[in-house]
Amino acid sequence: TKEKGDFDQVELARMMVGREIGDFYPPKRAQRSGEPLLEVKGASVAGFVQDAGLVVRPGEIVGLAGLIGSGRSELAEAIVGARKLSNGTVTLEGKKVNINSVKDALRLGIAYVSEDRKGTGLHVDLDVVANTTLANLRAYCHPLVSAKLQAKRTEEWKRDLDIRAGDLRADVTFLSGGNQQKVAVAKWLDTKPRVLILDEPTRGVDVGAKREIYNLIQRLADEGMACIVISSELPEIVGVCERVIVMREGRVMGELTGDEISEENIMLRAAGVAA
Amino acid sequence: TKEKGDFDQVELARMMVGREIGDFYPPKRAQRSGEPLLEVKGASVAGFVQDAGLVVRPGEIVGLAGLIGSGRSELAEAIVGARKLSNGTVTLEGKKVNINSVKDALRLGIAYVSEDRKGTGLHVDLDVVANTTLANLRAYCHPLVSAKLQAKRTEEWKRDLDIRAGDLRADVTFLSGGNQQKVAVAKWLDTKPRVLILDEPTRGVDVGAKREIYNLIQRLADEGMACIVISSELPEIVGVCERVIVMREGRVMGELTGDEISEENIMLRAAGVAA
Amino acid sequence: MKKFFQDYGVLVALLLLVVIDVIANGWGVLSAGNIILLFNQNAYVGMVAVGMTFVIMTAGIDLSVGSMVALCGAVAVLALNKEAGNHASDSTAIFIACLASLGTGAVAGALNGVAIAYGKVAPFIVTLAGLAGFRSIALVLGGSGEIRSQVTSFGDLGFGGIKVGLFHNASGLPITIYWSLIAFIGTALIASFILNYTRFGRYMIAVGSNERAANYSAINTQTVKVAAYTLIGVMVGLAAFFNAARMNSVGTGSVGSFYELDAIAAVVIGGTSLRGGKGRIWGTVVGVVLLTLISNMMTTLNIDTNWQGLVRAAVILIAVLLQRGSKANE
Amino acid sequence: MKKFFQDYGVLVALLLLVVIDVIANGWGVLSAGNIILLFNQNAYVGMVAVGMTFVIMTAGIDLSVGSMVALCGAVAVLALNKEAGNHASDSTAIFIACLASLGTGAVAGALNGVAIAYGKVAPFIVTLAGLAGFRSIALVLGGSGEIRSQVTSFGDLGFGGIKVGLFHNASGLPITIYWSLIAFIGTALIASFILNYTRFGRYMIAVGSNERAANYSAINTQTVKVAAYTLIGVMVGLAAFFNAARMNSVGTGSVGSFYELDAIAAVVIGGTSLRGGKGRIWGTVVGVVLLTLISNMMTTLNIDTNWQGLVRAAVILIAVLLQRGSKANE
Amino acid sequence: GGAATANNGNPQGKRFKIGVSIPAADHGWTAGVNWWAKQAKELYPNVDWVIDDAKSPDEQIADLQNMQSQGVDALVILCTESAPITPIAKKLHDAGIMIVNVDRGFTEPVADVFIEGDNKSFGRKSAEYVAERMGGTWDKDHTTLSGAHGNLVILRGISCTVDDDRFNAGMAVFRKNPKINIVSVQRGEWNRETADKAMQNILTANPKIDAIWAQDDDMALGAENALKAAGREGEVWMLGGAGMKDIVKRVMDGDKMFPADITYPPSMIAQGMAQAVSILQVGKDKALQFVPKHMMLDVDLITPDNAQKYYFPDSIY
Ligand SMILES: Nc1ncnc2c1ncn2[C@@H]1O[C@H](COP(=O)(O)OP(=O)(O)OP(=O)(O)O)[C@@H](O)[C@H]1O
Ligand SMILES: Nc1ncnc2c1ncn2[C@@H]1O[C@H](COP(=O)(O)OP(=O)(O)OP(=O)(O)O)[C@@H](O)[C@H]1O
Ligand SMILES: [Mg+2]
Ligand SMILES: [Mg+2]
Repeated sequence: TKEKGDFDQVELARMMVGREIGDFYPPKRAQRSGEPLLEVKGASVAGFVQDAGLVVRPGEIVGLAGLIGSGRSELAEAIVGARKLSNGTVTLEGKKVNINSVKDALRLGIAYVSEDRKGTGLHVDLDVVANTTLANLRAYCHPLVSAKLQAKRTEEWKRDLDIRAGDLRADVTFLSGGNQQKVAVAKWLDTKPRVLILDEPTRGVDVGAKREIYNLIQRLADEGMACIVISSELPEIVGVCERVIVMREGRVMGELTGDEISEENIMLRAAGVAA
Repeated sequence: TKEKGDFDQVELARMMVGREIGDFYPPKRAQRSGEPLLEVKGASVAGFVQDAGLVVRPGEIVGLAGLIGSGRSELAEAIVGARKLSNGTVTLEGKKVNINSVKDALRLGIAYVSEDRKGTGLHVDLDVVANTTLANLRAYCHPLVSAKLQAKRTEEWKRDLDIRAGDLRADVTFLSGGNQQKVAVAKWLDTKPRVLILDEPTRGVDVGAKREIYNLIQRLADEGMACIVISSELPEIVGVCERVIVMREGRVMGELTGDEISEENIMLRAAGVAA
Repeated sequence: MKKFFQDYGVLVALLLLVVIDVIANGWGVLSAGNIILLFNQNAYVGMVAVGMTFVIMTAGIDLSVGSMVALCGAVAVLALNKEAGNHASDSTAIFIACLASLGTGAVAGALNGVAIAYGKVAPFIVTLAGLAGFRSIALVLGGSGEIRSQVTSFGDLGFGGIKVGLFHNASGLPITIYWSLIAFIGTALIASFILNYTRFGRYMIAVGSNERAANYSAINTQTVKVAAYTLIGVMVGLAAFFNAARMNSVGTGSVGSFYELDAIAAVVIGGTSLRGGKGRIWGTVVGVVLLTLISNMMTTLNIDTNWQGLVRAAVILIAVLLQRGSKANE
Repeated sequence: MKKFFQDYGVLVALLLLVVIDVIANGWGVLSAGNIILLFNQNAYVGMVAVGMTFVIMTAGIDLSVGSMVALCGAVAVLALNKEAGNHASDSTAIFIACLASLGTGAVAGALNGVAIAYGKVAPFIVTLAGLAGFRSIALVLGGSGEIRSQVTSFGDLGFGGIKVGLFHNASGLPITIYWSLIAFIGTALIASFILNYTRFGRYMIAVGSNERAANYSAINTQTVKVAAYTLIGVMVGLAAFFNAARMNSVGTGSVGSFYELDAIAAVVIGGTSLRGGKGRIWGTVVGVVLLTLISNMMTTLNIDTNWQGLVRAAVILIAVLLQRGSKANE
Repeated sequence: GGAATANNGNPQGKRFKIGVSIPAADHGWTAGVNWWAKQAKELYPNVDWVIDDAKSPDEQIADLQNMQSQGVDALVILCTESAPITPIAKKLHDAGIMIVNVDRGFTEPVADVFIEGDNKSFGRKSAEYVAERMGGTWDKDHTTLSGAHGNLVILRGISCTVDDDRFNAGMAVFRKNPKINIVSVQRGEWNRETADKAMQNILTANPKIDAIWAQDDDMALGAENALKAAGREGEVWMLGGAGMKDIVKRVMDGDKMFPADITYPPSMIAQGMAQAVSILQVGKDKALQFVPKHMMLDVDLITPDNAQKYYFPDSIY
């Protein structure tokens, strides 16, 4: 498939060049209404986040924008139990939930794809199969781990997400950034989450893979998943999200929807100039 | 200086918003002519780089562009002896030099500020003073290490590069990304290099600090330093460099100067469409 | 080729040693009797080494196993004597002694595990303290000397086993596969099973490979670590039980000394990396056999046993150098 | 407050022990005689522990020091006897023995260092091999037994030193500060100096903190590591020399056993992290004194020495827990 | 100081302080020593005893120094190893402390009193018994034993004067019996585990072994374990030593593996302590004029005939 790859790249290059954002990013989606799936209120994380709140509805793509160090990752980590929430409540489908560990979050269907792939997102010394099936390993045990089932499901994810890995038994360290990211996403999709939080999903990812990831996010949302996208790249936030929450120094500075979503409006809030 | 900081951010936010690139990046410089300071010919790094070459003149800012994984970092690492050059020659001021270790490069006045600050660029568990003076530690020994001199020089670098660190004896892990980057740059400037290679100098760096780093690069070039900037951010390459070398899959695909330097032209070459 | 050595170098080394052994001592060394003897000898360290594979796989280490052998043995024999004193039948007393040994091992291991997982102290330090502490308790229990069993059949258990009528030793007697050897083999099989077919096995690998990432993957890393150290404790308890039976007593000051070094050496020779995240039980078993074979050969070749340490050092280094760069090693 | 404990917890612990000691045994324990005795006793492990601080600072470890003590001592006494046999004067023979001991230590340490730095094998494994290998050579040299010095004045050196006329011991004799203690203090001072005032000291810290980053900062990390292991070898050689003198012989099978554990324990108690990158010599010295004080107190308080290991384990764990989170520890 | 008082006798009935430094109970015999030391302590309530056991020469040196700093008047020392403890003993003696050396002797004559089992006799008597049982016969005036034959394994103890004396005396007997094939000499360090391991390896190398001179009952039990492990317990008999009650019982019961044993009582430490007390009470200078400097306890061969006499079921050893 070398030719196909080449063709894709040419097309992509032209797209980037022409800044045809409408083509590069998936078509803008309409804003959703309906009951919130996940609601966070008055969330604080000692030293990082103060009194932050957010809401996501099924099928919605919410952007979490802000400068580096504004506490977005910390908020997300606290939501999924990887960090201690010193204050605040998390409500899922209107019911207050207690999340004290990532396992709790997993059980409730909230998944977090970390920004630090090598450090917390993946086991780079383990193979693709092991990584893809790790979070949902329980599903492969009845009661013993079925390597066959693991391989089969991983193969499916590979096809579904177009993960370019020659050997699924090779360590993920040998994959490119984009494909590593896809493995990380597959790991969490495999847990069948209802809420998916993606932290810097295109950091260190190539243009081609970036676009695939944007398409994937949209597809997941279309299937009803509630998505939160944390990103420091403004065009990405603007291009992908239909609602944007802007943070600054651990606090939520404002929320933008529809036409309000622009790099300008985000930047002004991230810098603390407008609210 | 809280007010000043706030004001800067507002100004910056407006700049970014208005895409006043001319203001955000330092004014474009004229192309330099003259004898090359550093010349690399037919350089290969097993598995990463094939037959790549480049030239930098004193006072020049050369960009090294390309997709992630195109081998730019590896080429740079090979130039400074952190990696084995399996083939090719490095010429400094017309004389062929042998660089087998970072120490050799340091002696010849070639410095490399790595893209991976936590892994290879800095000792995040050591303090600012230790980091800043580490590469040039020899200069602080006559024959014993003078902590006083170290502190004094670090204080100077802090002022010069506007490193915002409360306590120079605090570990650099507590600094923001931008200030960490400044410490890494200070460490190498302290060795008084003639050639400075900056790999992804603004990765994980905030907008404010980004601009400071661009200004710094230009100032250094103006003082006669030969600078090579590796970056995956096209606007950065276009905004900062007066000559750009584009790599793709370990090979140099072309060189752009003057008005040729545009995101479009770089992208086409990085994708392998034009040469 | 390089990859082959990286993965199976330890087997090649074992084969080489066997060939040398055959050349030097004749085919007799390959007799069932000799082979079973070899395994019989290394069963105790073997069980400990299998457990060590687990903790090393989680990027940990356990230096306390030797002292734990003394502690478990001391508790076992004390329990045995107490039960026998209470007029329990021999087999009941022995059964309770076995439970006491395993239980003591489990508790001691769990203590290590808790200090490591929840106290967040480095495994090296915690188990260094265990090395001093467990031995100390054993010495106190034993009044600094040895504790003798008052149950003769306990001692017989140490030499009991399955008699293999087919094979005979040099004296023409049928070979016995000791219970301890059966326990070792059982331990190794169960360990392989845990490693390959249970979630716990996968979790240990994930924790050893990258603990933070494991945490972020909804794995309770603390539980996994406590379980790994508890498991090695149980295996140590088993080894201690059979060792005590074999001696029909426990020399609290000396028993188990250097087991930690032998076990770690076997694990490392077997190709498990001290960095964690990879491990193989069969490698450890081969490592144990290799080390025993060396000392066995040095005696049969009439080489001054003083040289043994040097040969052992060479084997450790060569094994690790051969396997360097393999997935399983650093 | 927390920070204070993190940084000076070990001093507080020492003070506490001293207070307990005074309460239990009276002010006499603070007599110059008793204090110097305390230091005199721990000089040997002390020198080794100072060297251990260096290798641990480079994120390494040296398990081979105990065996190295035996090897260096064996070579020293053999050299001594040979020289004496060649009719060299006693002082010449002793001088040559000293050089032999230091040289052997340097070579053995350098071997460890080369295997670690250039062979790229984990320090734990290399020095585990050293632990087996060096002891083996010592045993071969000693014919598995002890090597007795034929020079009486060598033995006198072991208890010779500077007589402090001001202070008297319980028997009314002037206190002697042994040469070995002077060597220990000298070693500690030199080590502090190296650590604080030389490039090599800074480089060790940089290598221990992040080896790759050190490499990228134009530091020859391999040289630094070989130097650190050579340095501990020299210190082991010094300790072995004085130890041999004090016993006027070398028991190749037993001498130095467990020095590695004592030394590592002292370093860890002293607040140096096994992770590398931070270290303090004064902490190690305090750690050594603390450990000696414990065993000293247990004797004077007439506590069964069997409890000693448990107390030691507790001290190690408490010290590390107190210092956890400090810059110097993990 | 105490030493000075001791030198002038004990007219005021001063309380003496006596240090007892012995090896840790790493095997049966030393456990017996520890037990007897505690027994003796109870017998002299008017003496301040400082008893400490040591696992290594290092530790023993430290213990001795600590005892000195506590101002002991006398020391009773059973060495962990001989040579390493000699210099410190010499130094303490020079400092005026009276020293009673028990069993493992110093390499220089630094003790005021040296009490030991007669190890040369131990070695000779053991070897003679072994040789006799291996078919050796005495000449007519019962001075030389010769003609013994067979394969013999010898286990040795910790390297020290005790072991050297026993071994050398034994070898002197065996040398006169060239047909005794000494197939292996290994150190069992006087403990069961080491002896067991050594014996396991000896067994693999030697298909035919007739007898084992195990020298010590703990080593004998270790060797027996190895024999059992190899399934070869039927073919060998052995001679241990020191008179462990279990072994004496087996001799008494006519166990084929243990046809005899030889005494070497750990109670000699108690004798050393008693000596030290009586010397101090009389006054060191006076007492040492008549107390023998060297006391040798003869050892007895235990056979099924006389075993009853040496069997003390209530003793620890
Ligand atoms: N003040 C600071 N102290 C320590 N680290 C900082 C600081 N500011 C930024 N960083 C570094 O920048 C990275 C991102 O910061 P952080 O996770 O707190 O913010 P964020 O809003 O989640 O940003 P991002 O979207 O980039 O993750 C961190 O990994 C951290 O190492
Ligand atoms: N094929 C690949 N194999 C392994 N790692 C890859 C590969 N492609 C990309 N990566 C990852 O992406 C990062 C950047 O790749 P690399 O350094 O080879 O290229 P580069 O041109 O220097 O890119 P950059 O400018 O981002 O440093 C590396 O750190 C590496 O982990
Ligand atoms: Mg973040
Ligand atoms: Mg790169």
